[in-house]
Amino acid sequence: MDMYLTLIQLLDSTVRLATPLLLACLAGLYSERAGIFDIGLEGKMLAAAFFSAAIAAITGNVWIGLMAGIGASLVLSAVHGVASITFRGNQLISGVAINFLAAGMTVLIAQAWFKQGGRTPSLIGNGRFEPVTLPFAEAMQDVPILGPLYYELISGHSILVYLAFAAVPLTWWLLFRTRFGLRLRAVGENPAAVDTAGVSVVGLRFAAVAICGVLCGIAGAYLSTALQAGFVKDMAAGRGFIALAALIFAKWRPWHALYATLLFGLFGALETRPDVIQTITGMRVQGQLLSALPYVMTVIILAGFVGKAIPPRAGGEPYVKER
Amino acid sequence: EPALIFDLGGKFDKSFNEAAHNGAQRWAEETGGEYREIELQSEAQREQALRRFAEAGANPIITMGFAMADPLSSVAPDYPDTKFVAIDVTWLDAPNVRQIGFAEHEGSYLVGMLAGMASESGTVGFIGGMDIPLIRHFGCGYAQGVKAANPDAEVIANMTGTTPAAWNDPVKGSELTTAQISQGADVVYAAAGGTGVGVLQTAADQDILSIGVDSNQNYLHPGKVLTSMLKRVDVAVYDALVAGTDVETGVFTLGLAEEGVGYALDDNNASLITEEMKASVDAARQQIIDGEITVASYYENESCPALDF
Amino acid sequence: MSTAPAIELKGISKAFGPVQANKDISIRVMPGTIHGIIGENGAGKSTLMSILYGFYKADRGEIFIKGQKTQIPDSQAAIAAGIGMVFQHFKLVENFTVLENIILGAEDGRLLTPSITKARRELVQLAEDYGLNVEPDALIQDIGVGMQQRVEILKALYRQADILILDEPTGVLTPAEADQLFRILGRLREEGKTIILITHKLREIMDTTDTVSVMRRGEMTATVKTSETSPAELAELMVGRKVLLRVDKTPATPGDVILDVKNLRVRDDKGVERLKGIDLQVRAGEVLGIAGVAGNGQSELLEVLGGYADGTGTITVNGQPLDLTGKLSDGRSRRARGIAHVPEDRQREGLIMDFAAWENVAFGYHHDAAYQSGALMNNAAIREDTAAKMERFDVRPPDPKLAAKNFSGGNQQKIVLAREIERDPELLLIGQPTRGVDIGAIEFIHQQVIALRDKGKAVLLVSVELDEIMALSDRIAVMFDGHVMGERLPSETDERELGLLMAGITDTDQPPPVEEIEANLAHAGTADKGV
Amino acid sequence: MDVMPKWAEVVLVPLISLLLAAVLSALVILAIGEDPIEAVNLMITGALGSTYGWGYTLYYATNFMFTGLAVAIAFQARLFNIGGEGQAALGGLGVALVCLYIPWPHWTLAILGAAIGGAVFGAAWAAIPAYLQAKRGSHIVITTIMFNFIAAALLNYVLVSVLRPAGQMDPATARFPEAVHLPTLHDMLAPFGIAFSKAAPANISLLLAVAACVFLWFLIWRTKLGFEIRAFGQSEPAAQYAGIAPTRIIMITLLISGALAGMMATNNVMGEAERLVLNSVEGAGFIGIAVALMGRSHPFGVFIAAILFGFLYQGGAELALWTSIPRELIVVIQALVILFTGALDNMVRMPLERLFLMMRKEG
Ligand SMILES: Nc1ncnc2c1ncn2[C@@H]1O[C@H](COP(=O)(O)OP(=O)(O)OP(=O)(O)O)[C@@H](O)[C@H]1O
Ligand SMILES: Nc1ncnc2c1ncn2[C@@H]1O[C@H](COP(=O)(O)OP(=O)(O)OP(=O)(O)O)[C@@H](O)[C@H]1O
Ligand SMILES: [Mg+2]
Ligand SMILES: [Mg+2]
Repeated sequence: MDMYLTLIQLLDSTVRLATPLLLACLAGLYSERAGIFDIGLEGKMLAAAFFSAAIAAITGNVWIGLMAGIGASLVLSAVHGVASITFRGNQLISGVAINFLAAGMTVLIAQAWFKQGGRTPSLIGNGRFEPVTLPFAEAMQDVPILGPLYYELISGHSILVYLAFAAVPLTWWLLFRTRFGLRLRAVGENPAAVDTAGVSVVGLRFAAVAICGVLCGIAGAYLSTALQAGFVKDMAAGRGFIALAALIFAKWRPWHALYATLLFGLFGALETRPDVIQTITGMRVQGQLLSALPYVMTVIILAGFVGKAIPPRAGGEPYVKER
Repeated sequence: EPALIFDLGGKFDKSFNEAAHNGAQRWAEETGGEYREIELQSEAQREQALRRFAEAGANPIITMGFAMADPLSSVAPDYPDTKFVAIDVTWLDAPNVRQIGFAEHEGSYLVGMLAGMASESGTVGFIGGMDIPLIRHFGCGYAQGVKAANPDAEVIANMTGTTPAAWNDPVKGSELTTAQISQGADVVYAAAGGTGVGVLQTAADQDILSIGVDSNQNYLHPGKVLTSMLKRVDVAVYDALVAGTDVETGVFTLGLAEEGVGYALDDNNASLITEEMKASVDAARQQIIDGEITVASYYENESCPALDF
Repeated sequence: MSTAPAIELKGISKAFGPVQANKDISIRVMPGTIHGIIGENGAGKSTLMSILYGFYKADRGEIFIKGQKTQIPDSQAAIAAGIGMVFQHFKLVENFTVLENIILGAEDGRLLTPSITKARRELVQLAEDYGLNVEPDALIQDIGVGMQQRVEILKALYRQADILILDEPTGVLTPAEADQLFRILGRLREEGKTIILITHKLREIMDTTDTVSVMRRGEMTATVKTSETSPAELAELMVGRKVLLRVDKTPATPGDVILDVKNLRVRDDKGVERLKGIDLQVRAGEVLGIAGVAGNGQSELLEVLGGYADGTGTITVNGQPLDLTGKLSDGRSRRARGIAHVPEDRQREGLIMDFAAWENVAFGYHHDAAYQSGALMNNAAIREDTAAKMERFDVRPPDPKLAAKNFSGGNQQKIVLAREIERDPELLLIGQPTRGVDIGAIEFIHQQVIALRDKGKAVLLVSVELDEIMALSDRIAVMFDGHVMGERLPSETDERELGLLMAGITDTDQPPPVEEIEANLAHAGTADKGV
Repeated sequence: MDVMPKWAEVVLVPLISLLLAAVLSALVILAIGEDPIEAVNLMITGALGSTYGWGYTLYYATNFMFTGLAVAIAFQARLFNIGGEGQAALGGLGVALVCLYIPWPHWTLAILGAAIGGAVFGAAWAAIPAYLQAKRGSHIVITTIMFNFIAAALLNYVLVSVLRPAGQMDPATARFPEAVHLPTLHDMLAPFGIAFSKAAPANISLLLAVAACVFLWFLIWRTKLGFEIRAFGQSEPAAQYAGIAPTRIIMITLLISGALAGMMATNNVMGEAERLVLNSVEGAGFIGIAVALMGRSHPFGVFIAAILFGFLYQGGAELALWTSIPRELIVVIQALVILFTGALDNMVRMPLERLFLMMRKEG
């Protein structure tokens, strides 16, 4: 086989698989950097996947669908915020509840609206995000080496993929170069410091949770309206949890989040290409072992190369000044 | 009043359970009859649902999926006056159970032949859902059909995963399809429940052919779905409902001869199936019925002559 | 009166659930003065100041700033009214730089870079004006508490505060650092700023304040001019009885060597050598005081002796060597050898704040046979034992079931002391025994330490309070940069000499110029990573 | 110095929270065009109205007790074990091997053997994440998530390719021999003249689960080990000061946690299915997290929460059986119960506290 082209294809698949993880991982990053743990990423993605597909199906416009997806995710974020910020509830429990809520509600509403067994109708035309062909991609297609790289790997993804990748430097800039970022990071480390500096802890945390909602919304919309053409129940398929793992892996840093999710994406891509693994290792990988491979690799890398991950110090604890 | 127990996938899985649902609906519409139904949520509910329906006097009780065999073997003897219809079960020793198996490998063989003939690249794909023997059974028949049509053809097979999530992960289905396409596949057969939705979608998007499963899925992407391997669960359920309490018990295997399995041909794929293709597939079908061709069953051999898992 | 008071509080009340922390408190503070507030632990001082700073909201009462009635619903409002506060427990973001902490909440514009540039410039100015030197780019977690406190003060000044509240600012400072702080406060007063100072140290009140208020059990019991009162009177106002302000003790009668430390070396987890060959001896019936600026190896010394840091060298107790690494180098084995340990940070190490008092009394000694019945722990026995210990140590309230976090600092310390001293150990390691503790409790704690010594036990005392070292020790060793700089007898030395030794200067007869001393001290300060 | 009397905290708060969850669930049921009163009725009679209903409720509750305790003990040491799912799956393998390959003369011995087998396998599956956490600082949350997936793959392999009897299509082991059949509540209560439904799967492992609750209570609150686990969970520096070795506590706690999750298999694998099927845990490991959180990591709290979830499962099954309400409604109701009792409890507590404070001031 053409090794170079195979590599490009593998990386192309990596990018697609990594994108929803990356968006969810960045979503979690904002929330957890502000001190609000969020294991409800999965549920928010799922809700967004459903509402964006449903509204896109009804209106025939994927952008309206995207907005609806973001809106649904924001509603769940608001629930999480009210529970864990306003009422200082347990953030883990709230996250678990949101996952259940999304899993049940999406199917319930889908059934009520479309009567297709918890699915949305297939999206067609403007109802989904089409791949974007970057300038000169067609022209460059036949240039050796660079051509395939640009045409296959860089060009030809949905706009949401470029958005996700752009979100990485943007997040970095926002967190480390703006006033908002400074305060956001501070509130996750020591909310009392923020409070006594005259800034609202509650306001900041709600802002972070809202950004988290927006990003999860995009992640969900990407699943159902860009990668797929419609919603299928439980289609988040555990990606929210993998994103959470990636977040810890990345030690809550934006660029590392990119690397971590790309790594998970690569493992996922490799899983679809046992032929490549066979060529590289010279061994045929047995089916179930192949399924376990991404997870085994993660554990090995984690144990071997990644040091202790220290979460934001005030993470998971509600901010209480009086009891 | 009859009852229908869907397997864990739920009645709208776009394939197996949905076929049963369609059959029952057809019966209800035609006869105006009513039936009870439940979508199982957990293993422990299998026996529970059986007993509850039996106790409430439901008759016959139709169950979906091989996993009902075990609970049936303990419940059926307790209700000798109730008739049970077990789809995908053929090995129980129970006088009041109608056991219906399907020769999925034979149907898959036919669609495999079509794939082999339709493929221009000589490479075709198979995407299974969760890695269980039943799915290997599908894949094995398919691979044999491909090789029969084109001995030089290559069959790439992937399973989606090892957890139940593998039935509902269209994103991964898509990615597997893309991976198979990059290995040269230009026809893919999906036997993967909700994951198959992603397979068919991606195949259509990338302009290759796909093959649906269980129900006729040709309409999902007209002109892009080569055919669907039909497993006439709907007919089996419909027939059982029509027969009602008089349903005949015993073990029945529905193969090509009984029209229990087959391939779908309709307006949506008419342009894809040439006369020659149709002729040779129909010939093979007859030969299988006549016993001139035997399609090896993964179930019987625990391995497949045409494909490694 | 011509000028309006800078601050006037009228009838402030505040309850935390059932606890009435402030009852109908009124107070006036005149501009350009330093006003002290003293009171026992839990008297309500911090609460009152937190209300003034908008951190808590009062249930009742009015606040007037410069004669204007002012609502202070949050800290934003307090800052706007020109109030700055340095909390007892600093409110700093540990992994931010000094600069970032200073601008947090007071940034100019949405982007950081311009704010930081501007803040850096202003910081230089402030540092010059008030002698507040800090390293703008150091991380808070890497600088000493003294420096951290300067950051807190700078935070307030950067926000243009002209009313500054300091809650127990010297609790964690060395004498030199404290002196420097008071110099700064003096300069601020000259500038016309108003300062409220909460402290447990009467000497600081007497030396620096213009007026002083006394609080007891949530009420303001007296406000007097400092020049018209005396420490003894203040102590009595505070505690409600006469307090001995000096430790009463007889000369020591040292016996055999109990603890013998030879060439002890310790590295921290970053691989930096923190103890560089220590030799020490403590005899039965004597208190060896270790003086030194925090962060010069005292903590590591206690940790190795207490069994939770590894080291090299030899340590013998009663002639038997101690394991310095491996399985038998842990707190449990040390206790089995008769070593008791009152750690420097009672809230972090000495106590489990959410455990009840009785659980804390068993903590570390939970393997004790007297606390077991069969395979289970005999909780009733522990509670009984705790009640008895609390009684003997006058812990208030004497309720074994109350969680540690609900006791005041002084009483928390008494619980730790009761647990360790009542074991009748051969050797007591005791670090910062009276940090943040009110004078009533200090008196008691000192008496207990001396009583143990008089029973013929060895005591190794680590304290940054020179007063305490001088008052309790029979011998004083001074540590600097992981070395013992020298040993002195309290009767033959003074604070000046000790201070020089603490700055790493052995030639105490001909001390080098002040700049060199300060440079040394600054070095010592940065070596410390938070106490 | 509590504001509210203990009974209000323990009874009133959860009760009002549950009520709120019920009201919201009723609204959802109304919205999908069904009758909420009848639905509730159906759930209550279905789950608690007969010994049959109780039999299922308690069967599910048994599963949740084991997984809930597993999460709870780890929480006591501030470790978040998300791996209950995988550990219970491996426990199932342990139980299956013990039941299939050892010729047990009687179930009394078999259940002990199976409990040990399940516990050992579950603990073994927790051991690697535990070791990595203790020694390498690998985050327990990630490693246990990964180990859930790896467990699924491993079980798939074992059931499809190793333990599946020849000729059986079902990816499951053979049926366990009759000798290891566990007595159900029907069998157990019959000698006392109590008629209990024969059909329900609740079995003697319920007693094992209750015993585990009691055992864990003693362990946590009455033993040195429990004392050390709690101390470590509250403050690692303090634990080190007291001579409590973190590595040891992390390892022991997670091994106990994994063992408890693994013992769940005595109920679902040995007691109910009497063979090991694919995906036998069915998410009980994740429900265990909710159960532990709602039970405030206290064994008795876990006991109550497990029964509540057992009720929701069985009530939901009845609902699905007799109405056309989609099964996902049950998931929504569970979500609301978790949300209101577990995360929004302060919404109820705060006004109550104010009320009690007022009453105290007046009284
Ligand atoms: N956040 C809080 N929540 C509940 N009660 C509190 C809180 N802070 C203080 N209290 C209570 O208020 C009372 C006054 O506490 P405060 O901190 O004001 O005392 P203090 O005078 O500063 O004591 P110390 O000298 O020890 O610093 C204490 O008895 C305490 O029980
Ligand atoms: N959140 C709280 N809840 C209940 N009581 C509290 C709380 N915060 C402080 N307290 C109590 O307030 C009193 C004073 O608290 P503070 O934090 O000032 O401790 P402290 O006595 O000054 O000890 P230290 O000076 O050593 O920090 C103590 O009784 C303490 O237990
Ligand atoms: Mg205070
Ligand atoms: Mg204090």
